[in-house]
Amino acid sequence: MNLLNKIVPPDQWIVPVTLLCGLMAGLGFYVLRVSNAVSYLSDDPKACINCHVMTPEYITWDHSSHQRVTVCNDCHVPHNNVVNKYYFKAMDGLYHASIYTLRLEPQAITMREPSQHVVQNNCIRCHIDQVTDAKMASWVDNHEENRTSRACWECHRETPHGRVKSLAAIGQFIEPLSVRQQQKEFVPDWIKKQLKSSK
Amino acid sequence: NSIISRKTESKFAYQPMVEIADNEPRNQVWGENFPRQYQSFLETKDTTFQSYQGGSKHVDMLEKDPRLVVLWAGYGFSKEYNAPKGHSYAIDDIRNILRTGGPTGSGTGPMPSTCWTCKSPDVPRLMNEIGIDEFYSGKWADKGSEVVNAIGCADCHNPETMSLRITRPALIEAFEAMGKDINASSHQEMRSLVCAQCHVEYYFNKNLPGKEGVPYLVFPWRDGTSVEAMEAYYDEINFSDWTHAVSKAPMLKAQHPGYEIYSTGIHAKRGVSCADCHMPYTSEGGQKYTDHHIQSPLNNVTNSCQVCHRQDKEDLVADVYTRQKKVGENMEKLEKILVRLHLEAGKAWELGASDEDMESILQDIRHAQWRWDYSVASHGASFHSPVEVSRVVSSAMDVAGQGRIKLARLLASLGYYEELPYPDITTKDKAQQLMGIDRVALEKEKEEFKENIIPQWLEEAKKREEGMGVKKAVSMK
Amino acid sequence: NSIISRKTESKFAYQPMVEIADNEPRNQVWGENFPRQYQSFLETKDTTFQSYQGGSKHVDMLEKDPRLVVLWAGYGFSKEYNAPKGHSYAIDDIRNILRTGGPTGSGTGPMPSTCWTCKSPDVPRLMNEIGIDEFYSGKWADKGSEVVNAIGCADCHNPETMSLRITRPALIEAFEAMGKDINASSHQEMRSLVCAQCHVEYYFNKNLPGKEGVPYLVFPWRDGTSVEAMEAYYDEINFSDWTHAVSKAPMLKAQHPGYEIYSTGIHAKRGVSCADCHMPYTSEGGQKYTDHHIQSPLNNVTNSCQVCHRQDKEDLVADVYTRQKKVGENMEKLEKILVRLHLEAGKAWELGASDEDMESILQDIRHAQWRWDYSVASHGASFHSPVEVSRVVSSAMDVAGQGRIKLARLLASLGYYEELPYPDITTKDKAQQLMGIDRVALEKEKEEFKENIIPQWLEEAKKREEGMGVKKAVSMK
Ligand code: HEC
Ligand code: HEC
Ligand code: HEC
Ligand code: HEC
Ligand code: HEC
Ligand code: HEC
Ligand code: HEC
Ligand code: HEC
Ligand code: HEC
Ligand code: HEC
Ligand code: HEC
Ligand code: HEC
Ligand code: HEC
Ligand code: HEC
Ligand SMILES: [Ca+2]
Ligand SMILES: [Ca+2]
Repeated sequence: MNLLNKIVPPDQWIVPVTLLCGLMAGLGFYVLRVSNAVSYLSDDPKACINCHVMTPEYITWDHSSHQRVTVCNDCHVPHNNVVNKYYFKAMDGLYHASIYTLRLEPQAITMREPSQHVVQNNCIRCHIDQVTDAKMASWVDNHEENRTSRACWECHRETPHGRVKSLAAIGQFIEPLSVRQQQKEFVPDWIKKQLKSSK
Repeated sequence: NSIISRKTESKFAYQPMVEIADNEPRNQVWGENFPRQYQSFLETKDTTFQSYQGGSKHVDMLEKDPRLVVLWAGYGFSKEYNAPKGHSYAIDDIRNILRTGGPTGSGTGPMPSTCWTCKSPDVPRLMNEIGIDEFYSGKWADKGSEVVNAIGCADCHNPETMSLRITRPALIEAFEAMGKDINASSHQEMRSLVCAQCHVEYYFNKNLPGKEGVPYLVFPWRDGTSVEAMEAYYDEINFSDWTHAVSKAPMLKAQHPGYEIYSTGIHAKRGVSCADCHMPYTSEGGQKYTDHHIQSPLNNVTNSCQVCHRQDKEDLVADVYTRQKKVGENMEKLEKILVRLHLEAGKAWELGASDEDMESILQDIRHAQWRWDYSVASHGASFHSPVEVSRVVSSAMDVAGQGRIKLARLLASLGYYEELPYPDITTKDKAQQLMGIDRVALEKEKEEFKENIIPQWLEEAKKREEGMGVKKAVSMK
Repeated sequence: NSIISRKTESKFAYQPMVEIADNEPRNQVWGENFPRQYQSFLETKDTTFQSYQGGSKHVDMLEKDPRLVVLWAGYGFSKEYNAPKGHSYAIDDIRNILRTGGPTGSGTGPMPSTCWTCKSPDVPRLMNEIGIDEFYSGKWADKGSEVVNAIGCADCHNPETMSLRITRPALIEAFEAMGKDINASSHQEMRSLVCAQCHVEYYFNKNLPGKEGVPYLVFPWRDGTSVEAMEAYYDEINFSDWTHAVSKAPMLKAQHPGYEIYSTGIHAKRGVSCADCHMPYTSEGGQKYTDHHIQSPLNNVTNSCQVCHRQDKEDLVADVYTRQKKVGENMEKLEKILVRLHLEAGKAWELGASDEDMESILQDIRHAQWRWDYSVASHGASFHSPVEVSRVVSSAMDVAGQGRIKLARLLASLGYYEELPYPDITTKDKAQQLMGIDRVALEKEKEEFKENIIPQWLEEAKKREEGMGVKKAVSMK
């Protein structure tokens, strides 16, 4: 009882504390809302393009044959068990968010090694029957290892993101100049006139 | 919250500060509207980066490779020749180089006005004002006060729309000569063609019908841009840049056929443009923009190569160096053969060879050295298209070899059976002395020019530009 | 038996049809267990595909390029040399080629037993049975009844585990000589190393300590696999394959340094293996297996190139052809120079040149031709590593040029000032006549051999193989 009394705040705190909590919760929700943080927990690929730096990957995936059958998370988070999935997502999300806010993202983003393992395992998860032959596995030493230890995208270089993967790969987010449109004519009139007249 | 601010940044709208006139030569005026591009453009002043074969440092090529002095004996390049630096240096460098001599006023000096063509956005301005033919006429010194801004925005951009454009008539004419229309180019092609205004082989044609005597700038592409096509073109019109001081061969100088060689490489074939590697996109504050710090991509592997290649930076740099070394190794051998060719030809003249004896030998020298020069002059070639460059180097070796055998026979028939000793040209000084180049005199002349003429030019230019003013843009809000 | 025990571990109770013994040479026996791989392996019998420079058709190289007859004068290759066909032809071709002559029984014929080494899975079997030194000893004809199965499964696979393995001592010894352990290779490297058992430069060393007189198969890689490293190695041990019939130069023959040159190319550097292009995965019934129809990838661009490159088939084929043409162009020039070199050296001997006069010239001929041969002999090189091959060709031109100039001076000093006329070698017949090769006699000899000896070999082999039997796998049900 004594202990409990000590923890329960004095009555006069009730109003300010409630207000403060409300404020904090509100602020929290606001931050979650503008950053669409809740969506990170979902599997919706749109969640990833909350950060425009993910757009090239989104667009390339969207145009790939995998678009019909996968979302980002099918490849980019572990699917061996649920705990692992959310743990990896959280770590990854935290990492990406901090890099993004600190503006440390490189022009050409590449997967880190842990991500590579995750993706490789996911390719294998879906395609194991196509890349390995169960019959071979029984006779050929290391058949499974031989068939699955090399990064799939060493050969399938375009799957699913294509090869040119940078912020520059797509025509978005270049400085939004109102004047920025490529013309059909590349030769200024004054040159055209002069060249014509000198002929 | 910076996630919020980064989102709003992305939505930022363009607000012009000033109105940019057509052919505005002053880069800082454009910079008012496009600060990011301008800031990165200013970085071309940086001369710290150096790679195995390239970079922005000042490198005295004649010192690095004194054989060049012999190969170019009798021609301006044997006086001074340096590795290219950033675009910001275009004006300083053409003023300082011994090749342009020490003009003492209008109408003096060794070089024609045409030399300015690829150095400044004042060029389209002037061509527009005085006419193209008039621009190409007269001496280099005549336009010293008119051409003062280093290569910049107006060379590549239409100020109204900022789209890329071609401001040099020579490129437009070269396309016409090939039966092509440059206006039919795609946007991606334009990302290389703006460079092809300058990074190309050229010559001065003084015999154009109706323009006789004007050293008109022409790209010799009529029959194609391969080394053989251009060689045949020059042979057909009987053109030579100079007569070699020792061998008396009618020589051709290949100047930086960067675009021509790049076009034969795998990157060009896969649609990769000059700008993809030399002006990669970069981002700042959530804005993506084109990096106008044009330089060796090896100083920026992350943004240039790694966009397409997943290898480590070290691996990619090693790939470039490997190609440069493999090609360079034979380039060096070829240069030694060319040095010998000139000296052996000189010896043959000395021993009384006739013009008839020498004719086909001099053609071999001309062709072999042209092919060598075509392969090296653009600096980036051994990476841009290593297989083509190797092909050209081998073909040059073949021609050079034929010349040397003819010479060996001729010399023997003139009573000379030994091998002519290879000269001591271990330094630029030794080589220049051997070729009779009085650098002290050239340097003195240049100093006087810098002291007396350049300040005049600068003052006149300052007055002229002050008269041009800057017009604030009308607010659109 | 471990196949059976592994089978029980497996989830699926698959039944192997037969038990495959270690070093089982009969491909059809392996085929019982691995029908897909065997069926595709059988397709190497197909000789219909032909590309610009490769393919599986029978191509008489001496007819296609009669210069080769002069370059190899005095050596077996000037009798007959063909483009490679599929692995199925390895045995037929070595029997039919004029180079192996017309043995009339054991101990006869021009070639040593070592020639069999890269032709058959009977080789590891025999080496195991009689010992490696013994295998290499004696004449080629001695083992005609033992070596009868064309290149196949046992050359590359361990029958128990089906994993890749190295069955040729020469490769293991070459790794040792370089201070490397081949067992430390990765699986991915093995996908090229199985090919490196045969597609490599080799020579027969008759002076190995303790094995004097045995033409022991050695890969000259001790000091490296570059053209220069191997050249220096041969010079150091004073080795030559033959003395040239005309020039008397101590020649080297480069045989198919496919692996060596591939290793210098960009594909190798990026981890692409021989099998990736020549044995791409293919699928049947939704399952991938390795295509054992080893051939030109240009006959299967979809599975080989296009998995990695998204360009059209036509574009990719054009890329290959472009490289082959660019390199080939100078190869042809180089061959002409080499032809001249041999003939000019012959002329110098004729005019009374001394050994001393000729010494350094003969070295130049040796080195120049070695470098040329290194560049062409592996057939795929100008695509596998175009920049390296170009480098080697240029360097060969340089050396050849030096030799020719020395010869021009020497000939002049012997009173001969003109250019020796280029011979009429427009056809193989003309070239062989010029080099004194009596093909009619060679063909007659060969016919008799085919009529009398081969049937004996086949019969003996048949009996022997019948004795080997096939063991049905024990059923586990
Ligand atoms: C079918 C599997 C798959 C799907 C679905 C997928 N990815 Fe990827 N992702 C990959 C592979 C494989 C790579 C490595 C590519 C490489 O290195 O060449 C990769 C790489 C990346 C990278 C690193 C940058 C790069 O290009 O190497 C990012 C960022 C990325 N993916 C984001 C996404 C996003 C966002 C989505 C959903 C819109 C997505 N991915 C969907 C397989 C997938
Ligand atoms: C908060 C912004 C943001 C969001 C949302 C985001 N990313 Fe990223 N992501 C980044 C940044 C920034 C990087 C670059 C990190 C680096 O390379 O240093 C990155 C890198 C990556 C990489 C390559 C680096 C690695 O971890 O291997 C992958 C893969 C990736 N993101 C996938 C995804 C997927 C899948 C989603 C959606 C579930 C997603 N990202 C959502 C900002 C974000
Ligand atoms: C969630 C399951 C899933 C994952 C994860 C996955 N795939 Fe697939 N993949 C499929 C399905 C389903 C198809 C068939 C799609 C179709 O036919 O359009 C397919 C098709 C393919 C194809 C043939 C069509 C094409 O686009 O070339 C390749 C190759 C392929 N996948 C490779 C990969 C690789 C490599 C990875 C990992 C980077 C991967 N897949 C990850 C389900 C998956
Ligand atoms: C068609 C365009 C063009 C013309 C005309 C031209 N240049 Fe250049 N110049 C270039 C380019 C491109 C470079 C940098 C390329 C390089 O050297 O790699 C360059 C570099 C230079 C440099 C610096 C490097 C060096 O060579 O030392 C000098 C100085 C120079 N030019 C002087 C001249 C002179 C003098 C003339 C007239 C004879 C001239 N230029 C005509 C395009 C041109
Ligand atoms: C108006 C003529 C002109 C145009 C247009 C031009 N260049 Fe240049 N470029 C030059 C000259 C002149 C130099 C040498 C400057 C010096 O050394 O003084 C040069 C130098 C360079 C260098 C060497 C820089 C260094 O740091 O060493 C590179 C790289 C280069 N240019 C690339 C390009 C590319 C890519 C384009 C097109 C996007 C381009 N240039 C367009 C004339 C031009
Ligand atoms: C040697 C040629 C060259 C010069 C000089 C040059 N630019 Fe550019 N500029 C380019 C190219 C190439 C692009 C890319 C165009 C594209 O792909 O749409 C570009 C793009 C731009 C853009 C469009 C936005 C972006 O970043 O992609 C702006 C704005 C711009 N340049 C401003 C300038 C200014 C300001 C200067 C002078 C300080 C300048 N440029 C000098 C070649 C040049
Ligand atoms: C816009 C894309 C792009 C950029 C940027 C790019 N490359 Fe490439 N690169 C390619 C393509 C496409 C190929 C052709 C082979 C293929 O299809 O993969 C290639 C081929 C190569 C090759 C093999 C060709 C050869 O000569 O052996 C090398 C090496 C190479 N690139 C290095 C580089 C380096 C170094 C850079 C940066 C300076 C770079 N690349 C920039 C797309 C690019
Ligand atoms: C695939 C990438 C790529 C493309 C496309 C490309 N370059 Fe380069 N360029 C390079 C590399 C890498 C070098 C070597 C730089 C070094 O040695 O430091 C180079 C060197 C140069 C140099 C010499 C620079 C120096 O520092 O000496 C010039 C000038 C140049 N390039 C101009 C061009 C022009 C003009 C084009 C188009 C016609 C072009 N490049 C296309 C990658 C590229
Ligand atoms: C180290 C392995 C090796 C040895 C030893 C070897 N070969 Fe070959 N042989 C090959 C390879 C690999 C090819 C196919 C390569 C090619 O010609 O492109 C080949 C091709 C052939 C061919 C068909 C093409 C042609 O050359 O006409 C014949 C016949 C032949 N070899 C005969 C012989 C003879 C005779 C000997 C002994 C002097 C011999 N081989 C020794 C590996 C070897
Ligand atoms: C010249 C070398 C060579 C020869 C001969 C050869 N193989 Fe292979 N084999 C390979 C290579 C390389 C692989 C791919 C191994 C890997 O990556 O795991 C392979 C793979 C296999 C596999 C594994 C399953 C698969 O398809 O990937 C089987 C089974 C096989 N071979 C059977 C045979 C049979 C049966 C023969 C004779 C008819 C044979 N091989 C002849 C080189 C060879
Ligand atoms: C045991 C020796 C040996 C091994 C191992 C070997 N080869 Fe061969 N290869 C030969 C010989 C011999 C020939 C020529 C056969 C003939 O023409 O009679 C040949 C021919 C070829 C050809 C020409 C086929 C055609 O249709 O023109 C190719 C391609 C080839 N090999 C590739 C490979 C590759 C790839 C590997 C490894 C996966 C390999 N070889 C392993 C000896 C070998
Ligand atoms: C050495 C190159 C290579 C590697 C590594 C590789 N693949 Fe493939 N893959 C191929 C080729 C070649 C095909 C085309 C087979 C065909 O179309 O017949 C293919 C086909 C496929 C297909 C389509 C099969 C079908 O039935 O159409 C899938 C799915 C696939 N691969 C997935 C993968 C996965 C997952 C990995 C990694 C575990 C992988 N691949 C690694 C070369 C490779
Ligand atoms: C397993 C993947 C793979 C296969 C299979 C493959 N390539 Fe490549 N290729 C590459 C890589 C990686 C490069 C290096 C450039 C890069 O990084 O993109 C390259 C480079 C090239 C280049 C540029 C190098 C040069 O010499 O200029 C050409 C051309 C090319 N490949 C053609 C082909 C052709 C034709 C085939 C089929 C016979 C083929 N490739 C098979 C992966 C592959
Ligand atoms: C990137 C793909 C690639 C790789 C890796 C590769 N090759 Fe090739 N190879 C080719 C191509 C393409 C040709 C040219 C075929 C033609 O001309 O028809 C060729 C030609 C050949 C030929 C001549 C075939 C003929 O028809 O004349 C042989 C033999 C050969 N390769 C063996 C090898 C060996 C052995 C290796 C590994 C050491 C190897 N190749 C690695 C693509 C490749
Ligand atoms: Ca020129
Ligand atoms: Ca040999």
